[in-house]
Amino acid sequence: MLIFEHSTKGRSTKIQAPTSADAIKDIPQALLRATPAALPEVSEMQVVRHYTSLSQKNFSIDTHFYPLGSCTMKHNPRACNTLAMLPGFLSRHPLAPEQYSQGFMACMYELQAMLCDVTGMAGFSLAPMAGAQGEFAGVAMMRAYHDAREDFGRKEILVPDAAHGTNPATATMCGYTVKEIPTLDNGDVDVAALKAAVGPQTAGLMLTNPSTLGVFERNIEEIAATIHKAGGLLYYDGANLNAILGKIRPGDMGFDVIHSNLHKTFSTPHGGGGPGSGAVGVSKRLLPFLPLPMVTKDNDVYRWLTEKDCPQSIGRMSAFMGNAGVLLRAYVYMRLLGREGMHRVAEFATLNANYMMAQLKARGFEAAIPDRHASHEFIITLKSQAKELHVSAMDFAKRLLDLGYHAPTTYFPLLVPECLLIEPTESEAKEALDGFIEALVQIQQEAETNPELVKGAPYTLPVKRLDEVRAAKQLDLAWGSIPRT
Amino acid sequence: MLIFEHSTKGRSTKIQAPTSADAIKDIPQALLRATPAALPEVSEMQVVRHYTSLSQKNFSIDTHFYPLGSCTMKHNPRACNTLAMLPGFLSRHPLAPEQYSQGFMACMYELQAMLCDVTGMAGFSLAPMAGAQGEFAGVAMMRAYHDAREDFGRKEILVPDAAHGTNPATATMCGYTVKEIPTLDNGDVDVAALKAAVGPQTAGLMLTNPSTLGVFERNIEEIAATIHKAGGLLYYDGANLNAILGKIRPGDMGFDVIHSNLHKTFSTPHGGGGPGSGAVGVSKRLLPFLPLPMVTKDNDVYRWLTEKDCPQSIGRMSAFMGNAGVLLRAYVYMRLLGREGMHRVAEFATLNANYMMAQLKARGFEAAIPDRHASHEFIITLKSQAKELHVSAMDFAKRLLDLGYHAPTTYFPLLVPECLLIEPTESEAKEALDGFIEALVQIQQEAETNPELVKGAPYTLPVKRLDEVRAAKQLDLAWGSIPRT
Amino acid sequence: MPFVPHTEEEIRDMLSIIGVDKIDNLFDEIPAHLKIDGLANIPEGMTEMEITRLMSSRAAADGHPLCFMGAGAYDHHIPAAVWQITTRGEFYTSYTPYQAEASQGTLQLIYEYQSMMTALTAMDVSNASLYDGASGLAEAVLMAVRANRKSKSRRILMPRSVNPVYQKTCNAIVCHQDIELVTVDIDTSTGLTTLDALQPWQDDDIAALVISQPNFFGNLEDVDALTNWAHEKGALVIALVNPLSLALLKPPGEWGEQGADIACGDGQPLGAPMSSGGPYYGFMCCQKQHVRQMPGRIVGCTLDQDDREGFVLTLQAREQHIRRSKATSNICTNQGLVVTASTIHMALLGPQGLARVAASCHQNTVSLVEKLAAINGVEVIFDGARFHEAVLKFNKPAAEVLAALADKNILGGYDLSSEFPELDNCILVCATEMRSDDEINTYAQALEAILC
Amino acid sequence: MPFVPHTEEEIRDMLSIIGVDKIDNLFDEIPAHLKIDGLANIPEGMTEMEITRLMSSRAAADGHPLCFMGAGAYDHHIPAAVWQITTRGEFYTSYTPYQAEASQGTLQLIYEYQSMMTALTAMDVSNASLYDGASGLAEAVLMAVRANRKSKSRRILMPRSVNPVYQKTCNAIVCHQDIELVTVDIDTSTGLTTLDALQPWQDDDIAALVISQPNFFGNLEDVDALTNWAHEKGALVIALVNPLSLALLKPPGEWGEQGADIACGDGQPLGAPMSSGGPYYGFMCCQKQHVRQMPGRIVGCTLDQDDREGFVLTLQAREQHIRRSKATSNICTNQGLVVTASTIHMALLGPQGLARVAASCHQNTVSLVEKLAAINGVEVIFDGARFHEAVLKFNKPAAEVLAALADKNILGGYDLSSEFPELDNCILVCATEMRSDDEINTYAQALEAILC
Ligand SMILES: Cc1ncc(COP(=O)(O)O)c(C=O)c1O
Ligand SMILES: Cc1ncc(COP(=O)(O)O)c(C=O)c1O
Repeated sequence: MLIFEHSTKGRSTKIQAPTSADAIKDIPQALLRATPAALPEVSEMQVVRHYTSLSQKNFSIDTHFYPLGSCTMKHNPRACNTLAMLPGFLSRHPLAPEQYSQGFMACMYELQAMLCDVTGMAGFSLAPMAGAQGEFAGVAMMRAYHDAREDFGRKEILVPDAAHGTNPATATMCGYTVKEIPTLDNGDVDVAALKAAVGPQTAGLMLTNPSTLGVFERNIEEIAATIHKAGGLLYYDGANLNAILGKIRPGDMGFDVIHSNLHKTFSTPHGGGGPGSGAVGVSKRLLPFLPLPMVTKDNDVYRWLTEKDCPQSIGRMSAFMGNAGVLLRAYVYMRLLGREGMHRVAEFATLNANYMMAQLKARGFEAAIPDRHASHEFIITLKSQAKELHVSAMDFAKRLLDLGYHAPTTYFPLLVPECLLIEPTESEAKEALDGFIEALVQIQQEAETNPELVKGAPYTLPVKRLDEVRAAKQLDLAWGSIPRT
Repeated sequence: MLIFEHSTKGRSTKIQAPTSADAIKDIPQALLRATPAALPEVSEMQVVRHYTSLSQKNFSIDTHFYPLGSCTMKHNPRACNTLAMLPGFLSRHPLAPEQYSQGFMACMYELQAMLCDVTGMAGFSLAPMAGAQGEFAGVAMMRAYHDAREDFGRKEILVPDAAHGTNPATATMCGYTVKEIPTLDNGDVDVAALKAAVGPQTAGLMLTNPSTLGVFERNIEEIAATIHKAGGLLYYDGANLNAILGKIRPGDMGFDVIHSNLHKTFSTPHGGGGPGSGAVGVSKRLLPFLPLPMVTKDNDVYRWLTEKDCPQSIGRMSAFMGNAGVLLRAYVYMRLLGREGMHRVAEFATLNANYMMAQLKARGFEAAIPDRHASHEFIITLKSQAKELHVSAMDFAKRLLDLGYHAPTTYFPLLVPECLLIEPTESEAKEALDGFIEALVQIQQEAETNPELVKGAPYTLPVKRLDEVRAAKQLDLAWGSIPRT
Repeated sequence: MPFVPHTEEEIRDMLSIIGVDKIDNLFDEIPAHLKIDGLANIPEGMTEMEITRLMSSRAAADGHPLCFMGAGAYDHHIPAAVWQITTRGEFYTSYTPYQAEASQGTLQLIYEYQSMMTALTAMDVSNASLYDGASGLAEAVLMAVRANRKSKSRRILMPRSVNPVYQKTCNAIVCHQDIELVTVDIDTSTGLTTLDALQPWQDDDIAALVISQPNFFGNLEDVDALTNWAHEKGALVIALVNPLSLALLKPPGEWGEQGADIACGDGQPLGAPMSSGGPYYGFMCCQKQHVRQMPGRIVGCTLDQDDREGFVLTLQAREQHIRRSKATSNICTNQGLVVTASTIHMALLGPQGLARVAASCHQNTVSLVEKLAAINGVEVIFDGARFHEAVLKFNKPAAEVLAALADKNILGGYDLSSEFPELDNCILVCATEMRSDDEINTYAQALEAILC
Repeated sequence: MPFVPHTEEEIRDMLSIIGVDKIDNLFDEIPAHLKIDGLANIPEGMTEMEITRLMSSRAAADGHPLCFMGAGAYDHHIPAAVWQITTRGEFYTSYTPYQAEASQGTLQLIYEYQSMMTALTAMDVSNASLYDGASGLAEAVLMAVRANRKSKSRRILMPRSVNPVYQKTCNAIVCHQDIELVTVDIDTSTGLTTLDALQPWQDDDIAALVISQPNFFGNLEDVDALTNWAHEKGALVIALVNPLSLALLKPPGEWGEQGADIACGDGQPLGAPMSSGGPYYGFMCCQKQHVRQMPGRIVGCTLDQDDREGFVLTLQAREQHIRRSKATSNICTNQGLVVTASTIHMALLGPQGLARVAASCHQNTVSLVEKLAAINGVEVIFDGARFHEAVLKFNKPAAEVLAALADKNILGGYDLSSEFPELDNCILVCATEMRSDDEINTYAQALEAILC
């Protein structure tokens, strides 16, 4: 039932709004609303009950193993939430003068510094509000760099075919055309093809390392040298930073720009779709272009850097300073981990992934890149199951839900057929990994003996398999927009 | 799975305790623990996941209609929780000097005053920590009153047979013997029997009004006069105060002592079993005996009343001041309701109960007291179903769970066979009442056509019907205490 | 180890299954000379107790100045239930609902959100959120350029009465795609965008006109006239609105003859705390015919195999993970959790409640303006209809006055002089429903003391 | 209407079904002259915004004095997860688990709690909680009198080293049942209960001896000797313990040859905020043979119809709702929610974590005592082994010193002089794991300034 179906005309919960308000007399009728908005009229108890019950219809990290590859669904420590929601932080107006902001700004300043440190970059801005916006800021800085040097001929961004969709989409938003670079079977970028593609038209390359195939790009130095030699810049998509935290730094690999998905590596909750943060870092030569605002410290007083301080900045990504509450959560998480904790993240995320891959291979599953160590994630391909049993990766995914596991990422990266991209993260205990492995083994047996069972899954959730085609054809995007049956 | 089954030796979540602590050298070995306590060793994520999932196995007001008679399961406004848990209140040491306590004490002082007002009593103490402890304090005050007058011969407390079990149990704890007074079929106390029972040995009468049968005791004035004439005192069990809030006051009915279950009438959450508050109020002549501490106000400064101020007090019920956090919640609730809200509680609780009773009677159910108006609750008896269909009130209750409704109170009061005591409360919307009525009608039809279905319920919960007899026979009260199969 | 549950024994077992001796061997593909040995400059880890102490003292250090500042972030009451439910683990720690059957909670909630937003704006469809109001305006501009098939132009008319930071953000985002934001001047006596000011573009090909209601100064634009003007010349209308105001004001879907084409704005007033500027969310609604040009996720209602209703992400072919370089936008992660809060907030307030909040904000601001304007040296410079914000002019530099107020623990308002040189000595004030009469008097007294 | 969802139309419909004209008619059995017309003295209702403002200012008004006070309530760190999960609606707003199948969450949790408490205390069984430590001690005394079949006496030996408010509360509750609490003196040099002090009752029939470990002064009693002494003469042993201390100290089940018979105390140190004194909870454990004399609810593990494990309230025949005037106690509602918090707290800390917390409290107190004792005019008067609390003697009246400290925002400790005249000028201090070295130094400096 929808909240609208609980609504009764005239019902209200009085305590949430001023009890009475005089009619508005100083606004002409023509500018006023004629009829009240058709919002639900329900009691506080109905609201609490409805949304509490709705919440129970979600899988989440707090309730399920959630090995969604490329998404780093790790434990979200509860302290991060509590401390970011301290009344003093919640009630701070974004434009409050600096004298009322030193506590908050101290956190932001230190967060900038810690991010520089873990990535090996010279400066960081916390402005971007998600990975994709970080990419935008990063590529916009690359463009600003070339433009500042009056190097206007660079119209192309190179992107490996394994890249996340946000990479090419971002390049377009920044006015570039995209050229795809193929990936070899062993998971490395095809350096020969890269070399062939690179040229004076190359603004730069966007790369994830380890890649979305879950392996470390071994030729990174050669790739960096190739791009740099051609006058291009190197962009690091930080979605996979969890794999290398404290082990190797993008700056040291030669990257000029990086965004970090704080909602992945630094464990701010994903909230059913966001908010996140795509903080961006740059090497020294790109410093002037970082987006605003940033925090600096003069004589022990924190102050905002603005257009006056940074005339070459690419500008602002939001009305204020990005997702401040998310940044506070990431800050708390990093302080909890500390120096000793950072590299353990990469180590145990990698240990968990390699353990699962080894076990699954031993149980007969086919790894996409079988002969290399996995990074913090790895891919199995179910192409033989699809061919021989007509049971697809999607069917496996749906059946996993029945068995109490969120499915891994399916059908990404696009170049591996019938793939499951599995990322356990460091915070899962061995039992959870073992349970998931047994579940996959069980589904494999079901697929062999009773494929219809798997193809009909799920059975135990609030709904059975949903008709996505119908959704796109018979668009029903709002209550009341089309008559219900 | 139990949390112990998630435990692995050596696993820990470091961030919750000081990272290291030197070995204790100044305590002799003989006084120290030899082996660590066998508590679970689990990660923070496992804890969060385990208890989040456990919580989902509960029915609650926030998820279900919960018409548990005599328990007043109404909406628990979330603001009460938030405001009682403000850091300033949580961190206040109970023995903090009054200079650091004026904010908290103001709330307590005003709560005492509001409770006097709604009950018509001369003074209130917030010390008792639940209804039963309030009863204890109340009856102890009655005894202290008689003792202070050197009226030592009163050894007996009268209790109607419909009374809650805490009433006779309390009388015993206070050193009294209990005499039961029968109830008439019309729900009123048998005044003739009462008159026969009363005498110089009578310390007092404990009464709930409206009674646990869900009707108003019409002869209350005669009863009060009878007890008072015999030199006894009248105790009001306030569990049913929700029925009369703002309509009639126990003090005006002639009661000398009252406890109020703040966790019922004033909507502090029941927390899966508590905590509650059984604040006690008294008429003028019992004022000296109120339990400690209480708050008073001298020259606009709040201060604690202690043994020095109240030498005749029955003393303390707890180490500090009772369930302070519960009291804050009740205070917030009362301020939200305010003058205009109080009597509406009784009115709409009563409207809902009478509406349900009327509908259920119309659908063929037998009300225990069919010819009178219900108070805020009412009873249906399923004795004919039990006799003719062999389907008991317990079977109906279990089947209700399957249909998404918490069962009403069953088999209480003891004098109505196969009873369901139904209390909808004022905060439920008509749809919820109608849904519940339809569910009972459906079960009645099932009982007629397929009684085994009802007798086997529930089917849709985490477990099927549990074997209570086995639980009491093969006691298993702690993990590891008996070997598991 | 914080958040790493492995015991020594488990580590040994796992390594032996993998067939390596130590964890470090798993990193052997990384060039050795690039490997680092930990992160020495990161401070030592803290316990939860220690970080709690640190953050509590920092939060407390920022004080609680009395807030009369709006300018895009508003100090509203948020019912306690909103964030208690929103931060339930099942909402808080789930990912984007890629597996629909295991995410019906989030999906249904977003569908309800979309329904509420279309009800508030009187538009046909809503997306599931963008980052914030400012970046959302940029997306609206990009969308308008795509959606306006009649126009070949990439020019957008952007009145100066639009929040200046929104203008900057918008420009930073759209500037790479040859889009031109053409500035339209403010009428200095009314603080409005007038038809006169639009006259210069009467005969030009324009993709869209942005209309902010209320505008940045709190003034109410003649939205019907502006909308009709744009539509008559084939330009689309992008409505930039405060969603709370829509409980009282004419919704964009009803502006002019045909209604606005796109409505966007910041959702903060509907349940997001001010929180230093975020997370808030950008909402976006549009007319049905433009839905395939809309950026961001959209949830649709469909049926399952048993013909039961259920909810899924739909129209994904517009998005980056399918369409890649040809997507409507690069947006992926959005502001889901804030949308969750906002949906619960709207359900708790209801249409009447929201209208009373809006009216009460407006009345408080009226009362504030009256009291301040009575002080010597304070002048109200625009006097048309407005909603809950107003521009005041002092007889002294605004920065000086605001600093003096700040020293008295009062955030007196937003200094307009740097962005609007013609509004020298001017500030923008706002008193939401949270400001009591006492607080308004405190402000008036403090200001009087400073100016006189 | 706050929390009443009825619309006018619904009210009319419902009244017509009932067959009355107006709601007031439903109250027609109440004698008219007793009816009141509302409650004029109750203040007008507030909106949530208004009460939020009021409560926030009151909470803030009470400040955050630096706490060196223990005496039964301790300032411990509580992980954020504890109360976030505890206040989830499903735990927070459910009733006592009367319908077991619909309450497996609460029931399993209580079973886990019982298991943790038996692990901590090394006793056989635990109940589901009593109100608090003080009233729980009273229940333990009543239980001991019932359970000690060998003794005909209703006399309990109560050392003066037991928390004096516990003694008072205990007396207020047991006094009506002819039970006598016989005071046992403290050894003034060690602050302990000695065998010598017990000598007078060597040959008397005594139902039970109460042993507090640590005792009220923080001193560690010779629990083995005391337990053996009691058992040898047929008295039961009631152990009154701080549950956190049991992560380090010998558990009651291992005291002396046979272990204590009943263990009780206050659960506050395990996850309950100080919160002005409550809600906390009283825990109670006992040896198997006494379980049927134990008051309070108990959860047991059983099977369902499919032989799956599940949990139910059991042994209810001891309780008031069945046994009525013959019940083991009148207790009904207990402190379930705090037990929920406590269970989560213990799971998060684990055995090592709790031991580190306990050790750290102890070390901080040792360090505090060292620093304070170095000040002229301060003396440590008991010097045996102790746990995390200590008695200090000043060269001035304690009340005066504490008041001066309070003026410097320090809660310096508990004034012992009113309850223990022989401990004139003495206070009881405690520094939990929450007190930093800086804070301890702040105390020392403040005290030095006051005394010198
Ligand atoms: C490899 C990769 N790059 C970029 C992104 C985009 O990040 P966001 O969703 O925060 O915009 C993601 C996240 O899904 C990703 O996995
Ligand atoms: C009529 C009646 N009296 C007394 C009580 C006891 O109150 P408590 O459970 O708060 O001890 C109850 C509650 O169950 C009750 O319903």
